[in-house]
Amino acid sequence: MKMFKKVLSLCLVAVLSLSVLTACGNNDSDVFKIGGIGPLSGGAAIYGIAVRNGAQIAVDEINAAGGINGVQIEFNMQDDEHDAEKAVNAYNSLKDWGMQILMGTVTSTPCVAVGVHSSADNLFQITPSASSANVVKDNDNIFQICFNDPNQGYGSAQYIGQIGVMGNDGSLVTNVAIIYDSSDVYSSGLYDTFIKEAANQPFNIVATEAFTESSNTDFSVQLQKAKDAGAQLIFLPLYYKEASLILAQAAAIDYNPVFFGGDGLDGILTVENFNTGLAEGVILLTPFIASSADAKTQAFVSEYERLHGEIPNQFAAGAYDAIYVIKAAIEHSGATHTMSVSELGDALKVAVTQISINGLTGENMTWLPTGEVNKAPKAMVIVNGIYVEL
Amino acid sequence: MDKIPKIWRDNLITYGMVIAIYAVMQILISFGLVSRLMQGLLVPLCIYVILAISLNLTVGILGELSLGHAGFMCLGAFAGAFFSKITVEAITFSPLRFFLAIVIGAVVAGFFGFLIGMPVLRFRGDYLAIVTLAFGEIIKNVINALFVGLDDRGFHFSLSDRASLGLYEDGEVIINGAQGIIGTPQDSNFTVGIVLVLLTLFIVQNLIRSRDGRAIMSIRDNLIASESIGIHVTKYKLMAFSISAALAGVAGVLYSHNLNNVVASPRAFGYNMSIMILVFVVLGGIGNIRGSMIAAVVLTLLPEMMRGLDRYRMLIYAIVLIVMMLFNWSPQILAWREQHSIKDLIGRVRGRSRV
Amino acid sequence: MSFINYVINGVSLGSIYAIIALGYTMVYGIARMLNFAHGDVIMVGAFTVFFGVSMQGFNPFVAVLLSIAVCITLGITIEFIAYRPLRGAASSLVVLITAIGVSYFLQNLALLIFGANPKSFTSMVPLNPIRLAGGQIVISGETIVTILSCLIIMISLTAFIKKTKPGQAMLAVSEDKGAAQLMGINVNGTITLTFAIGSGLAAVAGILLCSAYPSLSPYTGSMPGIKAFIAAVFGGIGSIPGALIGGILLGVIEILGRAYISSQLADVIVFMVLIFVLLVKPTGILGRKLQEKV
Amino acid sequence: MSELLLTNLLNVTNLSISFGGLRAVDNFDITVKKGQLYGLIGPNGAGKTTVFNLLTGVYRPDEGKVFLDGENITNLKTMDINKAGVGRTFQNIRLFKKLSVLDNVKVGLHNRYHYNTWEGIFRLPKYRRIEKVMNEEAYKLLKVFDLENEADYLAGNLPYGKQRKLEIARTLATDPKLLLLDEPAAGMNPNETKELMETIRFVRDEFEMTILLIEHDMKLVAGICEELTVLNFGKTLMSGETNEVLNDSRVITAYLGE
Repeated sequence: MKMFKKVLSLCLVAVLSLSVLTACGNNDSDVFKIGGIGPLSGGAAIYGIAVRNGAQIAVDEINAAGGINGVQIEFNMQDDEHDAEKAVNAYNSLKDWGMQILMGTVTSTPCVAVGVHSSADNLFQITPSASSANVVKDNDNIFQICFNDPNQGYGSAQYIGQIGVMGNDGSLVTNVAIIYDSSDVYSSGLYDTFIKEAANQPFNIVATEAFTESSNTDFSVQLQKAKDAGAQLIFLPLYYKEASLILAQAAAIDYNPVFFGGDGLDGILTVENFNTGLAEGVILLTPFIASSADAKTQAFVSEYERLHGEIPNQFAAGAYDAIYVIKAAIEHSGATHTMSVSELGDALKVAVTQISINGLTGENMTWLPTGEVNKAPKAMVIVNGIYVEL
Repeated sequence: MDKIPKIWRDNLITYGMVIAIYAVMQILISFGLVSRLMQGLLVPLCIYVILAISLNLTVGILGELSLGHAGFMCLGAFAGAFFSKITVEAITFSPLRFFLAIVIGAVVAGFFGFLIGMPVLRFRGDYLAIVTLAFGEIIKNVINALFVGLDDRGFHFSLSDRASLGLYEDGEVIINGAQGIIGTPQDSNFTVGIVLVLLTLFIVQNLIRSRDGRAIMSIRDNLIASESIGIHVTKYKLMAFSISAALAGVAGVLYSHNLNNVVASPRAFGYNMSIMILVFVVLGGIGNIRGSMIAAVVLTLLPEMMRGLDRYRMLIYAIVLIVMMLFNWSPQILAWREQHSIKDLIGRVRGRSRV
Repeated sequence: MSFINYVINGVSLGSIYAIIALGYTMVYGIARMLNFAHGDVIMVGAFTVFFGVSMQGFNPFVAVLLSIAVCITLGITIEFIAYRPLRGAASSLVVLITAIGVSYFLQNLALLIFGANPKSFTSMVPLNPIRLAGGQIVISGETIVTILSCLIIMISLTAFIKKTKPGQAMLAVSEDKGAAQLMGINVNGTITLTFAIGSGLAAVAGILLCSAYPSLSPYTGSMPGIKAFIAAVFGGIGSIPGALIGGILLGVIEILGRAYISSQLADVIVFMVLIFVLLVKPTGILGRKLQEKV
Repeated sequence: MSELLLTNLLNVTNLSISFGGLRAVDNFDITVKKGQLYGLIGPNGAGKTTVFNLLTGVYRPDEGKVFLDGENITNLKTMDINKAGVGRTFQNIRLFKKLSVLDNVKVGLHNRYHYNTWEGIFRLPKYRRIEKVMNEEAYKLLKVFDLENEADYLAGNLPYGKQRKLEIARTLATDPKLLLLDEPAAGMNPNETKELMETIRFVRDEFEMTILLIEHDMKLVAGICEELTVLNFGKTLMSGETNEVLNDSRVITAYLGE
């Protein structure tokens, strides 16, 4: 035991001294250092990896075209395991690397935790997908590419109530059920505002069923209840991983309602080997259409497919846009890579509210000083395995 | 009688180690030699060290297995954060508020340790493991479904959703289910962390060397004999378990005041975290307080230091963990090591081989 | 009608837990260790079939056999490298921790090889669903196959242990390793055989799990693994019929709890019932009472 | 001495217990007088250790009463029976192996010297005072058993004979009125046994202890016990003066028929 303790102590000393030595100072290199944070391991790794891949494509394109104002970008994405504490570690590690701008974090809880530090550093931060309203609350340096959760929940209820959805029984939907992940920030965030707004809308919520992260494979009960309550539409404020299971299980009990979701549902068609027939008629409010005829989208999708062998989802597209927003903001403000983090932050957070971007996830995107994005939501319906704008 | 001071000396080495690391880090920080990552890790390190010491009290000293330690940490984190959140305007002197938060976190976690300990400590071995795991998951899941709001009429509770709180428009949701508590004051810092580590060490080490501690260890070594000489086994089991839970609660308060939001996520408070704390204890040598502290530090730093390995990081971490376990515990490897280190053959009790 | 559907779904889910729990319980009975990596062997089994059928276009039957072979090899390898050196270690906790390490290893290896994006698993069950009561009750082919395979596996395992020589050796090793050794039983060989069988079962469980719930990711096995572990304890760990009963009960309680009490707190209910059962019967439903000799 | 012998310390009547239909102890009666050295003998499996387990509350008797010094201790918990004044050792030695020899004895002193948890953790004056007294007391006991030089050894590292002695010392630390020794000479060589006999006698005299012991070694039994009870298949075969019992034909048959 003693010897082991010695070995362990040596490890400790080694690790400590290593960590002390890695301290490094200002950015004296001749690139823009953009950091990224998101889950690259653990259950949420799908989203983080998509963001890394999407951002990297943008970075490579920009660098190949000569960089930003002639300055190359260096991109470094760190793992946060979808955990607040690890995200702060990742942030600090990126700061040591010399990060000047942060693209991230991918998920909300870590983003809120990191936000305190980035705002103390006055570091410009733009997240492709952390959609909680708390992400941009109480700070002026953080901006979102995605719609925030309240907007999505509100928008969904508005859409179903005002524009109306035709049920698969041929009549206008009046009975709505909700299945949501009560242990997830995104899902419960959408759910909260959806039911709040639903009270003002001309449809009834006939069933509200939750599930949690530790029981996210079997949805037979939730579906049975929705079916028994006569729901013509099921609102799914979820990510597509669970949604793909819900679709399959609904089909197995011969239940055929309209499924309606937020941007988290985007990606469902990219699930490898997924029977896209199950997703026929699914409506989702998403900003990104992989099958769009738009040339930019086509180029992005084919490059992503070439590199990673799968169709990108909106996480990847959001990250791609985020990098281009950073580029546009730098160009607009005339900021340089030699500026300090705080100077860059000051310049970019003003610039970003003055620009308008045509990205993969929205036309004419603009930003409010609060950090929220302003873009037109798009409702898509899946027909023959592709998105069709409603 | 001459051996007693040696135990004291051994304890002093542990305290000294902690203080020395604190002093060295502070000096290095003042010269700007410490990386930002390392500075950010100082509080988490204190948290995990406290957790390792506190679980060692249950596993190493009392001799009972617990796979629900993160549940107590979770209780402490939420109790403390809840308190700070509602008093952030009433108590503006933050050290006092944080002190009270720590006390409250410890008391709440300790109280639940006591409540849960009563039925649970009747089990032994693997059954105790599964029952503590179950309680840990229950705590996490209930807090995940818990909504607490505050408006002019007072507090509102719900276990279903935010809307069912029936808050007034100006009401504030304090615990928002899966979204947890947002906006806790960031009162934790390295100095407070080190003080709490020292306090935890002080409590545990002195407890071990007291009348109650001997009773607790006698239960570990031989429950039947312990009863036969009049030891109140249930009382001492509960005492050790509750103190251990309370200390985990302290770590939880430190955790929730290090970040500005706390969420009862599986990553932070699930059974995986409980197991991680158990890994510290086992790797450091069950019952060996200093060893578990070192293991906590090494295993917390390791994945951070391996960030450069990118996507191979967690894979290599897993391999390192397995190899360390084999190296430290395999009878064959231990025998081999013994052959190469004669000193260890002496079976004399020195303070160091006892604790 | 809904109630009947719930029970059917509960039994179906429970049968999968039961098959996983059988693997847990066998390994526990013989090696006295909680093999936390068992859930991840399940994931490997499912990935092998996915790789075979969906990526390489193998015949499903061949892919299933391949998957079983892969898992058996994996189980034996894990036992040899990570667990056997720790046999006789000073604390039984040690091997538990190592099993966690193995679990992390398998998850992260799968993440590296297959990526994080979930895969949709093609069901290996060619049966069509049965519709009763005018389509109000639907029993899927997967449900039928799962329940049947669960029963077949349990019966053949029981027969194997009762009737065959290696089975008797397993029984002897589980009773008393030392005595078994003295009687000339190859203890290490028996434990290896147990791991082989347990891992083969894990492959079957993985295929059935992913056929019923067709989403596959590196973390697919971990939650069902934990649930099955609970099921094994529920039924009395070490007992083969106990694993079956525990698994099915757990599935039914989980589904009914979700349906009639709270969908947010379904797991809390499961855990509460577990604790209650253990308080009444400390070694599980079919567990044997152990008393220390004074 | 003589006045001590007049009063009964342990009074057991009609003690019985069954395990799954098997009557392990059947109508067991015994009376042990203060200061007596009493032997409980019988072939293997006769139920001797079960009697000890019944007396110390490890098992609950189906029937029967146990009185210690006039106090009914029949259904008390093990810990309370110890507090009432019954100390025991075990056939398979049960020491606190990872505690030091000294601490083993100090655990025995647990219920005799008190300070509370906080006084212990914060090392208040009372802690220092009481610990000092406990150390002195423990060393006194260790000296009796010639263990004072091993005080800082791990109990598990002691040689077998010394472990037996330590177990007795630990039990004596609880200040019992009655000491139950379960095969104290098991595994000892003749020299050690002889030494042990002297120790037991010394304990009886020095601590004015009443001792009930289970033993197989007839030399030891004959050498120190004043009275004996013979148990066979859970039933009392006979009781009486040592010489008388050992020469009884029924006892001889019981042993030879073993």
